[in-house]
Amino acid sequence: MTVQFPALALILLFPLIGVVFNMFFGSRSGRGAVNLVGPGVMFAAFAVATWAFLTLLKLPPGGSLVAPLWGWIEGGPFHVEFGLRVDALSGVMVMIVTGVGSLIFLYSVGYMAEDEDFARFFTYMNLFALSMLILILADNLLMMFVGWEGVGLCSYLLIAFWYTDPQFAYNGRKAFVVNRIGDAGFLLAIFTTAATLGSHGVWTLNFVELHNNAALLGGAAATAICVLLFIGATGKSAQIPLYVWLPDAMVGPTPVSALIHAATMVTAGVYMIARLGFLFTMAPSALDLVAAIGAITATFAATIAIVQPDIKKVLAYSTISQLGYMFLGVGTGAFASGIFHVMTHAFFKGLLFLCAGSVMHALGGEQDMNKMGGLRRKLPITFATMFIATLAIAAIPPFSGYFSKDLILEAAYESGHTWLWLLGVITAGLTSFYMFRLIFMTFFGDSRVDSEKEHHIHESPPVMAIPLIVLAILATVGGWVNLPDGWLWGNAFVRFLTPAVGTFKPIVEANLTSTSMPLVASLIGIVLAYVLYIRLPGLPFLLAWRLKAPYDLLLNKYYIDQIYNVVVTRPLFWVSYYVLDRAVDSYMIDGAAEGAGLAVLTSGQVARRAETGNVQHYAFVYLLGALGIVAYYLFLVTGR
Amino acid sequence: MPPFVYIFLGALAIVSALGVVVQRNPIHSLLSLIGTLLTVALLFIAEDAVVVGFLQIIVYAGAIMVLFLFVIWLLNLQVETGPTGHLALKIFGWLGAALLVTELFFILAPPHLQVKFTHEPAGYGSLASLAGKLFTDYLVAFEVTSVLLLAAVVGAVALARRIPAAEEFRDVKEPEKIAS
Amino acid sequence: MNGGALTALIFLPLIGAIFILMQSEERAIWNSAFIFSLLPLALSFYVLFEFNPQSGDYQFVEQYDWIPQFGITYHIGIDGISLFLVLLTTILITLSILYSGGGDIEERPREFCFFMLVLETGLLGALLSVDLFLFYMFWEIMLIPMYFLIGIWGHGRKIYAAIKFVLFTMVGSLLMLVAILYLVYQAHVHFNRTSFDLPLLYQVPLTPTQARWLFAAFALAFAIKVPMWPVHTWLPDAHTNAPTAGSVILAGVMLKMGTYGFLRFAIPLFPAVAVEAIPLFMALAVIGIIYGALVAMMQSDLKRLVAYSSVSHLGFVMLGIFALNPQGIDGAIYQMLNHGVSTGGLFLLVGMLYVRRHTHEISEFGGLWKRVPVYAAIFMAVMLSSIGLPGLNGFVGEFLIMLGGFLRLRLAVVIAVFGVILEALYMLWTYERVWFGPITKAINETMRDLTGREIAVMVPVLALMLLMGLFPRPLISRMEPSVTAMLARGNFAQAHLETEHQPNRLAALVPASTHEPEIAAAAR
Amino acid sequence: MIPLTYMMSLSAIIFAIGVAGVIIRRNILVMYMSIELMLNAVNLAFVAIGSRLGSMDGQVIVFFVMTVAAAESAVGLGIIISSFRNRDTVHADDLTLMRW
Repeated sequence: MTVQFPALALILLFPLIGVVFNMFFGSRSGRGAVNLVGPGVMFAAFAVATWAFLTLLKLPPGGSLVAPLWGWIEGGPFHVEFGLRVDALSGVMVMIVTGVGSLIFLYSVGYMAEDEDFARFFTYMNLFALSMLILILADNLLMMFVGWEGVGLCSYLLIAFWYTDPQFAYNGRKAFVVNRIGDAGFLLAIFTTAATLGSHGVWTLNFVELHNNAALLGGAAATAICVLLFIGATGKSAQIPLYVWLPDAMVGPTPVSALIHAATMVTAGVYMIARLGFLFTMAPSALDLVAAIGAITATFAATIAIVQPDIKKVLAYSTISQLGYMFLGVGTGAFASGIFHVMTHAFFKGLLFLCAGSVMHALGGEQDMNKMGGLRRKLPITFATMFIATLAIAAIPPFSGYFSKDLILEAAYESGHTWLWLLGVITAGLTSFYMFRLIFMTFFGDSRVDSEKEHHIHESPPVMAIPLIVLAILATVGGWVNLPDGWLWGNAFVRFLTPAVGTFKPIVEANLTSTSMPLVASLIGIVLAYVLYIRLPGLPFLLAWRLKAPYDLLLNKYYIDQIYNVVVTRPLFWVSYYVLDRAVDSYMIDGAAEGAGLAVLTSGQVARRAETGNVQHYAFVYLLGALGIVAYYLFLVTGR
Repeated sequence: MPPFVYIFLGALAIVSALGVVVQRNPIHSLLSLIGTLLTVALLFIAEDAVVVGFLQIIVYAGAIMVLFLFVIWLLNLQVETGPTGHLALKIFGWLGAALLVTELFFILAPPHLQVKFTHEPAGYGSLASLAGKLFTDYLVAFEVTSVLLLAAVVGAVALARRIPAAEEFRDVKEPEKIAS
Repeated sequence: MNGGALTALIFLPLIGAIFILMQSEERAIWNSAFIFSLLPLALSFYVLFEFNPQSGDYQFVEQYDWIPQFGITYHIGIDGISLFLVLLTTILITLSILYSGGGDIEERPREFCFFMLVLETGLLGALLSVDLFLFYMFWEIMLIPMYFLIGIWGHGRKIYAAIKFVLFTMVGSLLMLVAILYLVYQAHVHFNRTSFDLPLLYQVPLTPTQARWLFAAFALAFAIKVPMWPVHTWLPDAHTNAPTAGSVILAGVMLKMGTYGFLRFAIPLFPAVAVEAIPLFMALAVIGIIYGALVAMMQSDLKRLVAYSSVSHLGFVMLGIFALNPQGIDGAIYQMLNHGVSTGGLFLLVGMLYVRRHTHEISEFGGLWKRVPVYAAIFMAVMLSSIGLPGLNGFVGEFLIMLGGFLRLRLAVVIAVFGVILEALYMLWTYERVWFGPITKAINETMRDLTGREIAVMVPVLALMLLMGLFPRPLISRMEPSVTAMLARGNFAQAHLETEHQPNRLAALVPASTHEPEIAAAAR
Repeated sequence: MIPLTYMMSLSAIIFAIGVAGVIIRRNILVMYMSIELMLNAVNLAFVAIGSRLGSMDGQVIVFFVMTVAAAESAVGLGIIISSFRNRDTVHADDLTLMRW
């Protein structure tokens, strides 16, 4: 059932107002106005989104709200319209984005209170919200791509927000370019879709119509499209092999890391796959690829996270790892579970970043965990909320992470991906280990804070603390919307999503091995962290020293950046400069052109010697000419 | 007129024409040229072109040649000494000329070019017939010629006049020669 | 009612140019030049509003005998293909003059304005001509003012650049002249009528060999102008050394003459050859895209960089044109407009840097954002349009082109997509080096932000970028009938269907239409 | 009357001698004289053919040739004089400024 709901446009309009206001009047109208407008428009959008979501809940399952806007691109029979659509899937996502977004915006007011470029910050943030909402609300693939690139741009702008540091600017560009590689895959997927459908006379990219015409996309086409789309997803959602930008993105302001690089943007890939779930189910091999990449990324990133000293880097790799879980979920066909994890992850990972930001705020920007410790008494709210988030991410029941992660691993196990399930279980252990390592290093033990910073330590102001508390509550109870049948509302969340994302088999019979193993792994991780960082604080250094080679490997992130640099970047530059610019352009092409000019010049130099200036020579040549003409005439006359 | 007169006049014309080219003294060349012109004038008269023939004698051999004479005198030209130009040019010049004659023979001499003889009308070559043509069919050309002559007179005067401004066109390589 | 509108459009600038020659006071020169560029602008908007969007034929047609002995007529008209290029020309000329009057051109303003307006006449004339002779005349007229603009008001090796520009163009256009004459001769043979009129020449029956040679001559002339790889090397030199306004017009409009020539002349005149030439031209276009981007990446001179990016962008346009389907050609025309707006804008912005610092070297800048935030923000916006960010104009064109190309020859687009990635790489890198980071040169500490006039120049550019990005349909719908008519005339639809009805071999991502036999052979 | 062939041959010979004179003599004045020779040779041909055709046109043209020759020699000699003043030579191979 489709209902016209023009108010959806308001969800986009509010952030747009924020962008325009902050861009043109922000720095002139002062901090107060910006602090009001920046988060204000997000709350307004959240209100409209809630309204829309409540309207959606009243509709029968499978219903959706639509708001067509205007015709966009056309070319021959091909045409694309701007149009908004909210169904169960995009409804959930829009709630996450506006809801968590509003809280993070609010937090930013406090976090950016000292920064003079606040207007620019909120311009970018509003622009990001706009792009993200376009991505989610789009009713067709191409409009989704608009948002898809838009969030990439905002990510770039915000990573390079403190642009005076060249490294930050570099990291921003890296993020954008790596994202663009993925986007290229996305684009090719769009072309393949359009071309395949077009060859059957169907020219559309609209999701609903794609769904209706999915039969035309069968076989190899579906596989190609799905693989290409997944390339796009690996870029945006930081999966192997395109994950390299996300850890570097942490140089942006912490609210940015929370909003963009944890809660919303990076989950766009998961959303996109869930959105096109009907297509992916037609391409099982592509789906297997998704699952495999997801599981491998999850483990891979988690191993790096266990040795990182930088608090935000740990969280960044943790995000990559959790995104891997999500892809494992959607890759095993449990689209709803993947989205469920997106939601809980938005709560607890957003919260973790905000807490990390709060810690850094208290310590004057310090990110190295070796220079923290014992902060739990000085930052009680931060500690409490962060601990809750940690329990959630470590999948300890009844916190939200447990239910979503469990659902994913369940699906992996049930669908027969035993090896991937095993990877997931190992990652669960690693996750709880590095998260509790983070907690222990930051909040427990003796303080290692620089002495002059020591007495500056202060709890964050209420404007920052309130979002922490709200998110902590969500991180606790967020998972309860999808408990096993018979508990509370049962599998409500998944059932709600199922019409939008396709098939779902509720887990009727809980398999004891499959459900208990991750929990066991998590508990082992916690115990290990406790032993290493509370009980025997010297042991980690000993281990690092004894296992130097693997330790360095992990610390340097498997040297992936360096490998990319040597294999891709350097040769590209070298070829561009020495081969193309110097050799081909300057020497070969220009050489040929200038050589031709030189040849003309030289022949002129030779030929002009004939011009002696002596009139008698000319007369003689003239005579020869006359003789020639007369001879020719003679030839004509005599015919011989 | 008997043919031998033609032959004699023709031979005379050729010899004096050769004289123009081979004499080393310009005055001698000029005299040979006048000789040629006079012989040609006689040939004109022999061909019933009486008026033109006399014009040739008066205007050409008389007036124009005097101009040449004046110039030779004005420039004080002497017998040319030393090399008389490039030897190769000389050889090839003569060869070319000989070739030209041969070719022209082939074109002009063969019988098919023999135009059909028409009897000359009465008064052919007379002043009246010439004037009749000039002032009817060729009136425009005639008038244009008068303009041409005028322009030539003006041009000749302008060129030959010794003007101070001409100094700036002098050859910078040989400034001392101009002073003389 | 419409009689004479196009004639007025073509010759108003010329009248203005002559009028300016009579001015002596500098202020008066700039003002009158601006006003005389506004008049054709207004007139072109009038044409836009009076334009019938349903028709694919020439509109506002005027035809008078000019040199009847040779069948040369003064035949002008406008259709969907040229409509927006005309608008682009009038807009960019106006902006260039507005900008140049603000301190960029200090010497010989009168001659500068004169040449600018003469250039406008040449450009508009070439766009509006329906008679091949008339077209060729205007085509050559364009060269002369540009030669002087580069040679007199340029920087650096300006004479070298000007001569290189003229010689490269002349080589092609003389061949084209020969081809035109041969074509007219063939028309005479077949129709017993000497005529340079394009609609007649479309129907000249040619043997395949004749058509191939003629196409080659036309294509070379236009390819040099585009410029396609490998005849592109005049462009970086011309751009680097040209004055800002010259670069804007050169990139914005003049390069489009090449692509426009393909659309108007080379392809419709010899449709069969064009179909044969698809693989070749797509290959060259793709090479141009990647090559231009890679070389642009390594440039140390801002203008050179933008010039190479033009090579890359024009590669996209060629890709779209030789897709020979509505998507590709719509996209190509759209991309021509985009490139005019974005690259024109970039050149204006780089010119503004030059006015401030008298250099184009990237290493001379750095950290400028701190000093000139408005400037930096506008530069960012224009740059994003240039790299094809969705929502701005660049994306619409690139998307349609690649879609069209994909329908025609998949492999080409698979490679061309890398151009999109590289585009982002070199543009952002440049942006980073110029605007981000700390201020490294003390002299940049005192740089002033954009003046009111400079903002006034950039605002139309920004507005166009946004409007064209979000509302492309009004534009495309006006192009579409003409494009359809052109495609129908060339009977490309047949070739189109052949590619389309391939079974799903998309996974293989091979150019199915061209490599069919080989694949079949390999299968055996 | 003598055959036309005779007159034509004569004309051709004189013309060729004039050509040779222009090419081999360095003296501009003599070159001019050779040009006059050529003109006369052509005049001769005109007159001869005209009289055989019974047409006065040949003589009219001769008349014009004479006037043109007069004009030409007047201007030409003026040029010779002024060039002699400037360069102190009447030799064609000394007047070679207009070369590469």
